[in-house]
Amino acid sequence: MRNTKWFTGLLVLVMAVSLLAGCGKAEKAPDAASAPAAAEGIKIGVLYSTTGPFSISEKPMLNAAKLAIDEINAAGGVKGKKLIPVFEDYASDPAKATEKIKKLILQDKVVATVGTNSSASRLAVIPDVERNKSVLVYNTYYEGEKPSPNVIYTNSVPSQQSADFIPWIVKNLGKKVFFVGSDYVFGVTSVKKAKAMLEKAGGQIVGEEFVPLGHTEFSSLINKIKQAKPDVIFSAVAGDSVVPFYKQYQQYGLSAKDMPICSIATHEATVKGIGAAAAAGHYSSFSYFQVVDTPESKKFVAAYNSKFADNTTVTNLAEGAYHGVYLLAKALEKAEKYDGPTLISAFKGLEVDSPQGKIKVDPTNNHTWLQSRIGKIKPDGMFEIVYSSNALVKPEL
Amino acid sequence: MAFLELQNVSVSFSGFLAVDQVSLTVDKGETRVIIGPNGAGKTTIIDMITGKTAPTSGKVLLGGADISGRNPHEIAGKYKVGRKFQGPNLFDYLTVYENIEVALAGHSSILKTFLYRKNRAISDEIKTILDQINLYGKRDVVSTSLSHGERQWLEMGMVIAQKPQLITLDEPTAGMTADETYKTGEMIKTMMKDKTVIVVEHDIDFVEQIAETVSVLHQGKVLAEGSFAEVKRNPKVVQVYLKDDDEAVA
Amino acid sequence: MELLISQSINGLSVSAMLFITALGLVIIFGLMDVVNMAHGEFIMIGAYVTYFVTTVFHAPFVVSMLMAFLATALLGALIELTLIRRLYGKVAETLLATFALSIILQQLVRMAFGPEDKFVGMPLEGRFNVGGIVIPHYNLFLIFVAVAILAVTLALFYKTPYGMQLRAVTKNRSMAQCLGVNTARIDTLTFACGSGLAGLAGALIAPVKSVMPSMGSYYIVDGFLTVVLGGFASIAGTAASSVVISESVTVMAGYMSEITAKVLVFLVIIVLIRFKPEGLFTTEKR
Amino acid sequence: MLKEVKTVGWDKTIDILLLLFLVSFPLMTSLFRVEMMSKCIIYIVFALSLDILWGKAGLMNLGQAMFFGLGGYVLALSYATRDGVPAFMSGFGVTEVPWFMQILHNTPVAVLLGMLIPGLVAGLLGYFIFTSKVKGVFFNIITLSLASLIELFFTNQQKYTGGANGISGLPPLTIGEEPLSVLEHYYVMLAVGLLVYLFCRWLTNSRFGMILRSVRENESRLQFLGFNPAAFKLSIFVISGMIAGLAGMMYIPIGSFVSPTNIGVGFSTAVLVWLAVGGRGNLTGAMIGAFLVTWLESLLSEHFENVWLLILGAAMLAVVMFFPKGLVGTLLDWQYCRRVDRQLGDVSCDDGLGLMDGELATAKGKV
Repeated sequence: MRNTKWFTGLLVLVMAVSLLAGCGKAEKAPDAASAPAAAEGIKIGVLYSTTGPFSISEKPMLNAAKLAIDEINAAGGVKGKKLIPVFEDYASDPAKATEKIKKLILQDKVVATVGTNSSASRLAVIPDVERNKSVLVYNTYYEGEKPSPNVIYTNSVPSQQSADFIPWIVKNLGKKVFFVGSDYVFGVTSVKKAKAMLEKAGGQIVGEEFVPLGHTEFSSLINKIKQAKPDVIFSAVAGDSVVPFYKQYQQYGLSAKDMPICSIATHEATVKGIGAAAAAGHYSSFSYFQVVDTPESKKFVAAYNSKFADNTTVTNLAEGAYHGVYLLAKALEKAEKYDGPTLISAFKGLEVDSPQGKIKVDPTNNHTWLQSRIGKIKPDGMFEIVYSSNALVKPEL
Repeated sequence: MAFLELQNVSVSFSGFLAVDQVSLTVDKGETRVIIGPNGAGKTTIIDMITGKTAPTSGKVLLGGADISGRNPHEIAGKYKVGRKFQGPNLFDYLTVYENIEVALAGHSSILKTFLYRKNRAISDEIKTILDQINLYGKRDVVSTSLSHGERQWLEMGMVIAQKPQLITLDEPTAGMTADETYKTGEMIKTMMKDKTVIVVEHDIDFVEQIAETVSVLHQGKVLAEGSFAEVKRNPKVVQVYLKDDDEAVA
Repeated sequence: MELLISQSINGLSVSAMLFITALGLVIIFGLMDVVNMAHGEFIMIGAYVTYFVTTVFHAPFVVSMLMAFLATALLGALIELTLIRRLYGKVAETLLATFALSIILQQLVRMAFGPEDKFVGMPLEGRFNVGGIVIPHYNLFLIFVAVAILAVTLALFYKTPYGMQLRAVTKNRSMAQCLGVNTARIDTLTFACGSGLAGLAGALIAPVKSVMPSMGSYYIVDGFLTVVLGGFASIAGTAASSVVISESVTVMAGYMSEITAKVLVFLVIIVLIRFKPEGLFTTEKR
Repeated sequence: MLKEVKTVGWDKTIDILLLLFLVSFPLMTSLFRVEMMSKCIIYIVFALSLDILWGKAGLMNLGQAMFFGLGGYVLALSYATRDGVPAFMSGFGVTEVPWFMQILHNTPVAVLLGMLIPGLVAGLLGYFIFTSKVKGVFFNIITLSLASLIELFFTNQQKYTGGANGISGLPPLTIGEEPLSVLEHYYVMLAVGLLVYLFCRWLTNSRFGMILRSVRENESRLQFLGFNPAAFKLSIFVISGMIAGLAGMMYIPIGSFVSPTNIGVGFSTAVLVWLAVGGRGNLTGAMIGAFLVTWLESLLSEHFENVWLLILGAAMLAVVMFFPKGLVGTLLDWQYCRRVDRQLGDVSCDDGLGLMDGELATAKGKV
């Protein structure tokens, strides 16, 4: 009986406090909102998951964005004002991402948001970005479909990843190509576009298979590949499936020497998980690899590794977030007002020197002209760049 | 006239013959007590009558209808057989009042539970039952806070609320004090005066208090049948009880 | 035809893996009525132990199997003693507590070791090639280990005093207590054993699957499917249902989407349960 | 109602306070928080749908989100396919909106189906489970597996569901041509929520509700009183599924988005957590739980990077361990015990009493 009373007292207290916390927070909100937006700084939203499964790609992106923001602020900020990042974690749940983007735009009054990684979360937040005439800077390679006028896409679309890759494959590795992809928009669209390019390049499609997202059992797929006897596998397998795919590819006796995998989604971090032995000899195509030999790249990798000791790896995605923030800073520098349409138009034609080299935003389609590189995985787990476009590749949707 | 009739029923559980070719006839309005040592098959017979167990062979007839193997809810609802379990079997976190209210006859289909409105007649009925089982004062207490004896009474009240034509009571006095046992006997006599009642019991004094006819079961078979006085004198019965179960006579 | 044959052979090693990942779940669920939502996280921790033992400390794989078992068994015992112990008999509460635990464990590992995949090498490289059908040695090893685990657990449950006490406790807890069985110790041991098996499963799948904080979520659902088909507390039933599920899904997946195959298998299970509620392969009743 | 039945309990007071709070909430905060609260109201409806099932009838459905998701997808597809083939379909070679989606173009039909389809799924599943001898924990495992499979299935059938990306950019509610404002949306949701609440209160206070509680407490005993427990379980499962479907549809204009995360295990577990925290079996606990947890989650994740999830996990663990009946449940139990103690000195009312989540005080505080 005494116990119960004690508990109840505590309980009432807890409830009261939480309710007050809720209301208090809520009541405070209008003040924050009505305060003149960013008197001493410019608020930008940074929306990445540090919890849940998406954090595998988004933690490095968050780190890179933080790094870029710190560098920009250390160099004096934008027009003398510091960038004030507002970090939000959407816990790998697209439904929560819609809530967080609203919070950033409506509550924190950010001028733009850098973030999201998977198509699911990007597509989830876009309607709110559009409705509120805000700006999203999206830094991941994606399928290049349904672009939004309120989004700046700073990483590659399939045409950029495959435009040079496919002809190179036909020329150097073989004509008969087996296509595999994760069964979602990115995988399916990338494969569709790559197939068209292959036919143009004179190659031959010997098979096509899609595996469910998150799939980890590849014995059936490998069986089908073997029966088709291709020269090369073109892979748009993404996410959690990448590591098991390569591991089992080797386990079932397929080797990079006879039948290399040419991927548009396998980067340095996944290679670590696959293990250099199983990964060596396969190819990937990205605009950026850690080994890219520019002063910006060296500085970026060194700064990243010294600043973040959280077992994350610099990849094309991290570089995308890094140059995405730089592009945003430049656009903020150029724009007179920070409303959505003005800011979006400030992006058009912008150029920055990024770790991957000089890149520029297309004046018409909100996408970015990027480098195109093909890397071969070395036995030490790093990439060796075997092809470089040496010119910017146009983003074609 | 036979109201309940068991015709050569047997029940076997994976080879073990719990009830063996038992035939039993109970007349309307009769109070029949079934006694017998542990494992004699008494509870299994109740199980069969109430539908918990289907007979492996043989038939159970109630008012001429064959009810063997029917669902418990059908037997309880359509054929109006009430059952009090061995050891109180109640709705634990419902109040005393609610336990009786749930049991009320005639409101057991889903549609009827929606149409049900509590009126004066119903609440009077519940009050009457609660008075009879001496629990009106505790009507708003959860059944778990009752004493063991009170819980047994509450279940008897539920059986009454069911308005059954046949009542089966499985050891209604188990675990009761002598005083409570006596009160229970009086309750059965008054509350179930005009009903057909089958009681399974161990307590010989209690049996004497309520019994009209007694059937003795032993190893799944009917050993003897008759008035309490007759059965008590039957040498076979005495032998069985002496041999198998000392505590039962005590 | 060749596809069919090689799919069925693949199905065997998939079955072995499913059996290994599901067994710990079945033991804890079937014997203790605890729906262990953190089972996947125990698998994950086993895989991380393997990563540290083999990749960081370069010890042999067999050592890592042992270490993974012991480490997760210890963790399981600890959790049983501090949390589960207070919640026996409350299905909802244990479920929620283990769910909370899974959140905590996953995020702790993520914060401590980073979100990215860890590498665990393949301990057995070679493979047999029989008429165009490739069978990796490691798959045979998996099948062998699965059979060994099956034999050992069966022996443990049916031939040892511990197993006898355990079965006594599951059948009638209070009676077992009266007869002097230390039920608390049996509970702890059983939970530890189930957790240890999860850890072992983690070690065994680490070389062929991802090793990362959220990896556990991929195994728990198939585990529960296996339980549904195989029945409570039935170790042999778990083995049989692992084979049935994996074989049918793998073979069908040669011809249709694996998920459609899985959904079909599950619907069949639901309909079957209507007629055989104790699970398909249970012969003895609890 | 009869004179002897005095329904007093703090739950009713809390309900009224909550309603007052929700009605006046937009006056004291920003539009963003109002929108968040709209979502919160939907979650409250969703929590109610599980409470009448789990709290009242004792059926712990580990896959409640499948009904929510089904409702959501029905309405989402209804909107998404109205102006021809949407991009997520045409991307996979679908050139014509299939007939079963064309039916949905009539909004009332869609809304009806958004409740009927979850109800039908619940009915079929319930038929197979409840009429068999499947017991207790098995029900949990089957629903859990089913929820995860449905999640996989919806992710897989991207031709019709948009796959992992779901269906986004769904329109807000409109009156004529004008879309409703955030505030108008809020009050529409509040009104629907209030209706659902009143329906649930009526349902659980009826004799049907009392029988459900009896099913929970002692299903086999109920059979011997002439009730068919399977029929009751089946009906409440269907009703619960339909309400969850309704909640799923309410979510569409607010979230403007539906994806497999709305239909799977994660969301199903979330609603269990709300009920566990608030206390199940009395509707108030479900509502307070949904409210508290969603707000706590948002506020914590705004303030603590990384560790917020740990804090949330630990808080959940603490509630389960120390307040197994949930916050409201513990409160109501205490209140009931105090009253019984005062009026009937001889009734012992300590922790050992083990009331079900303040159920008693809720249903009949009539001592």
